[in-house]
Amino acid sequence: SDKSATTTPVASTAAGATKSPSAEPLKKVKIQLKWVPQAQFAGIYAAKEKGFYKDEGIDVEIVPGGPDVIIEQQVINGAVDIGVSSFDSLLVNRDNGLPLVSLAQVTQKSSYRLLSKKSTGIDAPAKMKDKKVGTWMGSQQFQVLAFMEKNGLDPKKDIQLVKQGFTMDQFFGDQLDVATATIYNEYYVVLESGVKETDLNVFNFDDAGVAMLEDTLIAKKDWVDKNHDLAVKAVRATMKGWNYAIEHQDEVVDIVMKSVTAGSTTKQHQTTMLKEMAKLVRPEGFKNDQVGSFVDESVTRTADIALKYGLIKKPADLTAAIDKTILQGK
Amino acid sequence: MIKLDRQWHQAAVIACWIAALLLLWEVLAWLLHNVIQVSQPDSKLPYLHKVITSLQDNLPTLIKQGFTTFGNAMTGFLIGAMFGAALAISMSLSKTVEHTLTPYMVASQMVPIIGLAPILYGILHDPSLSRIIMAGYVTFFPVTINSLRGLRSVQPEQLELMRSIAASTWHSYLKLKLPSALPGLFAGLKISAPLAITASIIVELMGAPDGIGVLMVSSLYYGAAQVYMFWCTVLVSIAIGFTTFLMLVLLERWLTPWQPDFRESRRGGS
Amino acid sequence: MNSDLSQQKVEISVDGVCMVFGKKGKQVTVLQDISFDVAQNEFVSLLGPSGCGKSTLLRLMADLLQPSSGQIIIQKEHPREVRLRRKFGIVFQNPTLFEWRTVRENVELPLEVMGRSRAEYRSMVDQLLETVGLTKFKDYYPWQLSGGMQQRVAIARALSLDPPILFMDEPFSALDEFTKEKLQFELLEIKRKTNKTIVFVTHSIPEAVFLSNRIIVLSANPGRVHSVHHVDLGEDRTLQTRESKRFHTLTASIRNCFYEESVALDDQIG
Amino acid sequence: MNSDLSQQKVEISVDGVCMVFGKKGKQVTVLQDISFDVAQNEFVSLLGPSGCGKSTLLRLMADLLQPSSGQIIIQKEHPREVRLRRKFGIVFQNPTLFEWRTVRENVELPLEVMGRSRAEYRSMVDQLLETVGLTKFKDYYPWQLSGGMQQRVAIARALSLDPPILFMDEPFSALDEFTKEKLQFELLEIKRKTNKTIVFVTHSIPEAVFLSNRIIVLSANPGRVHSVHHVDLGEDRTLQTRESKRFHTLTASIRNCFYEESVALDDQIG
Amino acid sequence: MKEVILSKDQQAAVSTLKSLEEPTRASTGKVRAGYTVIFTQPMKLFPYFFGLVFLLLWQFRGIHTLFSLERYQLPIPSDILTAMRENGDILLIYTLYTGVEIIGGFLIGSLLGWLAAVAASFRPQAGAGAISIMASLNAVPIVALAPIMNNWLGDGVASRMGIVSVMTMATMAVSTYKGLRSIEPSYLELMTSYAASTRQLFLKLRLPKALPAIFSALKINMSTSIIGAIVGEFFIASRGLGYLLSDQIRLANMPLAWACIVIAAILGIVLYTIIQLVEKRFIPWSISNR
Ligand SMILES: Nc1ncnc2c1ncn2[C@@H]1O[C@H](COP(=O)(O)OP(=O)(O)OP(=O)(O)O)[C@@H](O)[C@H]1O
Ligand SMILES: Nc1ncnc2c1ncn2[C@@H]1O[C@H](COP(=O)(O)OP(=O)(O)OP(=O)(O)O)[C@@H](O)[C@H]1O
Ligand SMILES: Cc1ncc(C[n+]2csc(CCO)c2C)c(N)n1
Ligand SMILES: [Mg+2]
Ligand SMILES: [Mg+2]
Repeated sequence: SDKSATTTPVASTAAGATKSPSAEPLKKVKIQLKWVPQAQFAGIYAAKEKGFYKDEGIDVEIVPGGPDVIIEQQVINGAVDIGVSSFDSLLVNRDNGLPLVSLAQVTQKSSYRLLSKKSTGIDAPAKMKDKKVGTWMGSQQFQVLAFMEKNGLDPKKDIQLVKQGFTMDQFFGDQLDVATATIYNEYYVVLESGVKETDLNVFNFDDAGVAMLEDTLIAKKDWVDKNHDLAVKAVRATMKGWNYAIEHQDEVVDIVMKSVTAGSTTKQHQTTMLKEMAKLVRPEGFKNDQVGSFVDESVTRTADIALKYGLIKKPADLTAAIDKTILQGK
Repeated sequence: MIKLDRQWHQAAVIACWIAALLLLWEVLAWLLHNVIQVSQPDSKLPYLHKVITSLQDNLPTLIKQGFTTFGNAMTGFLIGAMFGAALAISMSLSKTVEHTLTPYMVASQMVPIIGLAPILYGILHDPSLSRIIMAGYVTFFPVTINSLRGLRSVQPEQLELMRSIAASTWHSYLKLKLPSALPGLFAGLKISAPLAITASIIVELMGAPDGIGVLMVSSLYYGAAQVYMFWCTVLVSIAIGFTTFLMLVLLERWLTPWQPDFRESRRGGS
Repeated sequence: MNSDLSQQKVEISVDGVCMVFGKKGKQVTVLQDISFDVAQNEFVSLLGPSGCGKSTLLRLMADLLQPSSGQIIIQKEHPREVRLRRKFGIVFQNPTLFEWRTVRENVELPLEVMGRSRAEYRSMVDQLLETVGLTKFKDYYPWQLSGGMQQRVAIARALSLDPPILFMDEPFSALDEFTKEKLQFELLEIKRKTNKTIVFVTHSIPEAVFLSNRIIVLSANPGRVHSVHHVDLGEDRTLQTRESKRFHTLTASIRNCFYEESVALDDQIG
Repeated sequence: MNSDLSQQKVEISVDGVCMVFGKKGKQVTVLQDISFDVAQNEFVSLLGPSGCGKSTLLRLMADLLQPSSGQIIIQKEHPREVRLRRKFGIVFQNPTLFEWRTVRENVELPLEVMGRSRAEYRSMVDQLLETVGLTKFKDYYPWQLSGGMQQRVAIARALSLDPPILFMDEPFSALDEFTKEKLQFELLEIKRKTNKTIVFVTHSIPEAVFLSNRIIVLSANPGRVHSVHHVDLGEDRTLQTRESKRFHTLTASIRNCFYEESVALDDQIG
Repeated sequence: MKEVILSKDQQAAVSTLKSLEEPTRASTGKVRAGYTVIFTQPMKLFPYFFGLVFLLLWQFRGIHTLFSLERYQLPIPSDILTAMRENGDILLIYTLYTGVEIIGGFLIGSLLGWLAAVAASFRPQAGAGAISIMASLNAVPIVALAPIMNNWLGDGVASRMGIVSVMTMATMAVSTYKGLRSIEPSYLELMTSYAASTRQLFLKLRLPKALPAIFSALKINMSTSIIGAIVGEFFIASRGLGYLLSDQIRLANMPLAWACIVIAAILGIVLYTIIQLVEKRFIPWSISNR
């Protein structure tokens, strides 16, 4: 928070004059990231750095995630106010009784790809029969299952699902024939390791029509009820941040680079990540003010897949799962 | 004079060991890269000299993150050690307490942090307090087990002596049981201190802004380009663990000079 | 039991005490039906074959063990009360020193436990160390002392509380004759000055005769009172006492009765 | 040094031995210029005030300590060789029993170490336990024994090897007179039968006189040879020996010289 | 109970009670004496009683009320039991799978640590340094071990055994080394006087003396092994209790996740108790076992 105060004095004083005339103290909001600080969350970092949150009278603390952080638990326990989770994950948590709602949908398209090395000869989904397919398990395995079924494979029998770690070593070490990768990170990790794009077969869930919605902002139901205005402002600022990030990618990568753990990643990597994220958050045909909105078709598809593969046991109550009033801003 | 000599000697021995191990590392790495020619040799065991180069390049970062982790670890360690010792004392007070608490203590160690953390957050609603408690939670067990052994193995005659002078429970702990449990306590602490590094790294994985653990996970996540960084973080965590261990070794020598191993040699001078 | 005790104040009364060791099925009766009284300011020695239960008896009187049956009353109370009021000092058969304390600190232990202030007892402890001849060694640790020196530390420690009752288990057994004699005189002097009641275990018949008002000879397997001997050598014991006819007669008669008993025992075992 | 030794075979020769303890700057000379010889099959007792260095001297002869200067030759060799050939047994001042071994197993320890077969020594150990009167206690653990019983286990353990040389540090000090006397006779008998050379530390002048061929009186601070006394009571010592005139003269004369020395010492310290 | 007191000598009863208050070497002999068992029995039952109360409190949400927790955060025992019953087959298979990792890793790690300590004790001048380096292995977190072991040993059982081995080695090494080294000089002198070989010195003196410390290390290692195997499975395994736990906890299926935790805890207590029993058998002479 001190960072934004020093780096964007103009923006914050201007905001102070117009938006919060009574100079109320900033309201604190904690936002839990799904993973370590990186360009996947560029919108949030941009909103913070450019003073969009402050303009709304909010002081945001960004809480990094990690392999042992379970976003829904963090939100439910009140450790944070808003979390970046996956929409499929939200549905399953709701199905298990956790009173969570989604406030906005950050990514509109699936980032997941299945990768295989050309050398394995797996150049069509049908060739994945009896192969070891890596997935991160949890709720994320279900679009893999849907993908298999769509391609005529029995997801229970015809493939061997293997849990994939957060490194791609299993893929490199041939412990996996097919690996899951996000287009914004693992795919480039593979490329950076020296594998050529031409040596890879890439399968896209979206193209197969089995994509589930990913990054979404969630909060606890009663927190939203009590802090509706705050939620509206936080979401609005975040989406403003995303638009800014998409439009000023070079600048925002620099902002993100200030928050990543020094020495663990390169600017180039984050630049690529933001470039890919931009396509997911504001896909072609999406307007600025649509960023964060829920596309009914994607939402229902996600819920349908979840139900079909037993991720959730009862049909999702989508009107309750999504608090549409937040994006509408009233 | 003699003492100093001995300490220098010890330092030299340790230096030799470290040198030997590093050499072994380089040789193994060479074997992996050139003789056995495994796939992805760098992620199995990279060349040490490359790791060291990376260590030099990233030294400021590593030192900064290392200190963060070290600080958190020490907080957790102190809490864990105190809690562990307190638990050992209460268990030594009565067999009933021991029998009652032992299963819970053992069971508690089976609950992975990932299961415990949400509940802890749910109870405390305070992330920093929760983290400290989690770090302590991972470290207390060895301290309890070893201190309890120490407390329970007081010579019966020494206990009788304390009874004969009607020493209060407080006194018999202060003047007899604690001093004679100190060697055991230190054995436990020496196991726990490096473990506290692990604990604080685990806690960092629960969403900390920085620390060696964050660096470790990130460099794994960002893949082969960061493999040397990953091994640097492993080296740093080992180095911190080693430092805490050595600090305890010195503290033990200073606080319990009567232990047979620390006594002046019985052999006559010159 | 002892007619001539009737006019004196009974300090300790042991009444039908039995002591059984071991678990069910493998029990050993160590003491059987022991009864005797000790008057105030009396010096009573316990004599008996090795393993007959003298140390056990002392522990029973000091409330460090509970009799299997029978009872012990000290100053009209349960030994426990007496112990809690710190009315006795005890010297164990082994020195039982705390290895983390210097000679001086070992002697000060009971005083610390009683909560006395250091200033108060400083000179008194110096005096005691002088008495047992360890002034020069007051900053030594137990493992730097000879066997006899350790035993003297234990004696000084028991005396430091200045208790009205002293239980001493072969306190002089590791001392040379000169030191022993010196300490014997000191002990008698202390007893005279401060009106102490002393129960003393020894294997030396002359020592027992020289020091005691009464000698209780125990027989073994199980330990029983074999005979009680009154030592009518008067209250003042000097170097001459040892040369006196009566001293030798007494010594001889006790030795005789002791031998009888031992031979009987030997036959019984052999 | 001793003219009448010239015709006998010298078994142990102590020559100008000094022993200094402690670190530089804080050194204490415990033994100074000790010289004496022990002939084969001789029984030599060491007498001296508590803390004068008797146990230290025994340790030096047993190659458990190295003299600061001077040398010790046993059977024409360095004590080390003699130790390695297991030519001596030693009884320490403390029983030093292994708490995880029963009485029997403790006695068998040296035999096991020598690699003898159990079948071979089984009956011999039984015999030894019989000798020290512990047959009934052979399956007891050390903490279930009285002080005197523990000491007897240590004696049996030293004898179990049947070594030509025995070093014994106050072995009978915790035994009652009858048991002690019995074991004294046994010891003499064993010595006679197996031609042992014995160096014996004791505080009892009569015991020394009764057992020894020669008595070496040490003075303290630092330990030096004060005087050497030949005990001309013949080789056969019986109950009558103790009653003999010569026995009493010897005892008295040693006591005198001992007192002189001690008084001098006392003046020196006090 | 009152009658028992009155039927005996008052004093004896008092002393019996006293001996209960202050358990010492004294009372062990005493407690056997018939009637005192009545007094000790409730004390012996207390742990079970306490456990029952704890369970009831948990089941009827006393704990939830106390800490204002919801059932979806901490499921109640009956939920967990139901989850266990419904997933009985898979839980059994996974328990066996994880059990193999636990026990294999535990044995290998403890053995390696023990061997290191033994080797170091023979040459303490060089060994002490090696032990301190080994001790710092405890500072390598599972997050780092898991990928390393995966790269070295694959993603099967061996990988977790590797993790567990590394995690248990240091504890055993430090503890055993301490036990082997802290020996009163007079005992060493005794063995020296027998010209005992280094081997004999080790077998007959150092090792028995170190047994209590070794058992302490085994106890600590037992729980380390379980946590190591389970958390090790979080990262890469596709089977085992830890895999199931991490998966279910992400799916917020708390009853099944807690079923895994409960099974791990029971497994831990059982294995720990076995070690305790073996300890009682092996070192009946240790002061705490007398
Ligand atoms: N915990 C125990 N379990 C079984 N027997 C025991 C225990 N403690 C002591 N004994 C037995 O009690 C008997 C008496 O022991 P005690 O120490 O009182 O003898 P003592 O008369 O002091 O002998 P000594 O003169 O040798 O010191 C011994 O035979 C001993 O074996
Ligand atoms: N490690 C040590 N450091 C310093 N002084 C020591 C050490 N060990 C022994 N001494 C000193 O050496 C002296 C002789 O001790 P030793 O045990 O040989 O005496 P001793 O003649 O056997 O006495 P006792 O008859 O009391 O057993 C003592 O004054 C003791 O303080
Ligand atoms: C246990 C585990 N779960 C998920 C991922 C993959 N992952 C890490 S961050 C991230 C971004 C999500 O949009 C994703 C997919 C992993 N590596 N390890
Ligand atoms: Mg005794
Ligand atoms: Mg001595």
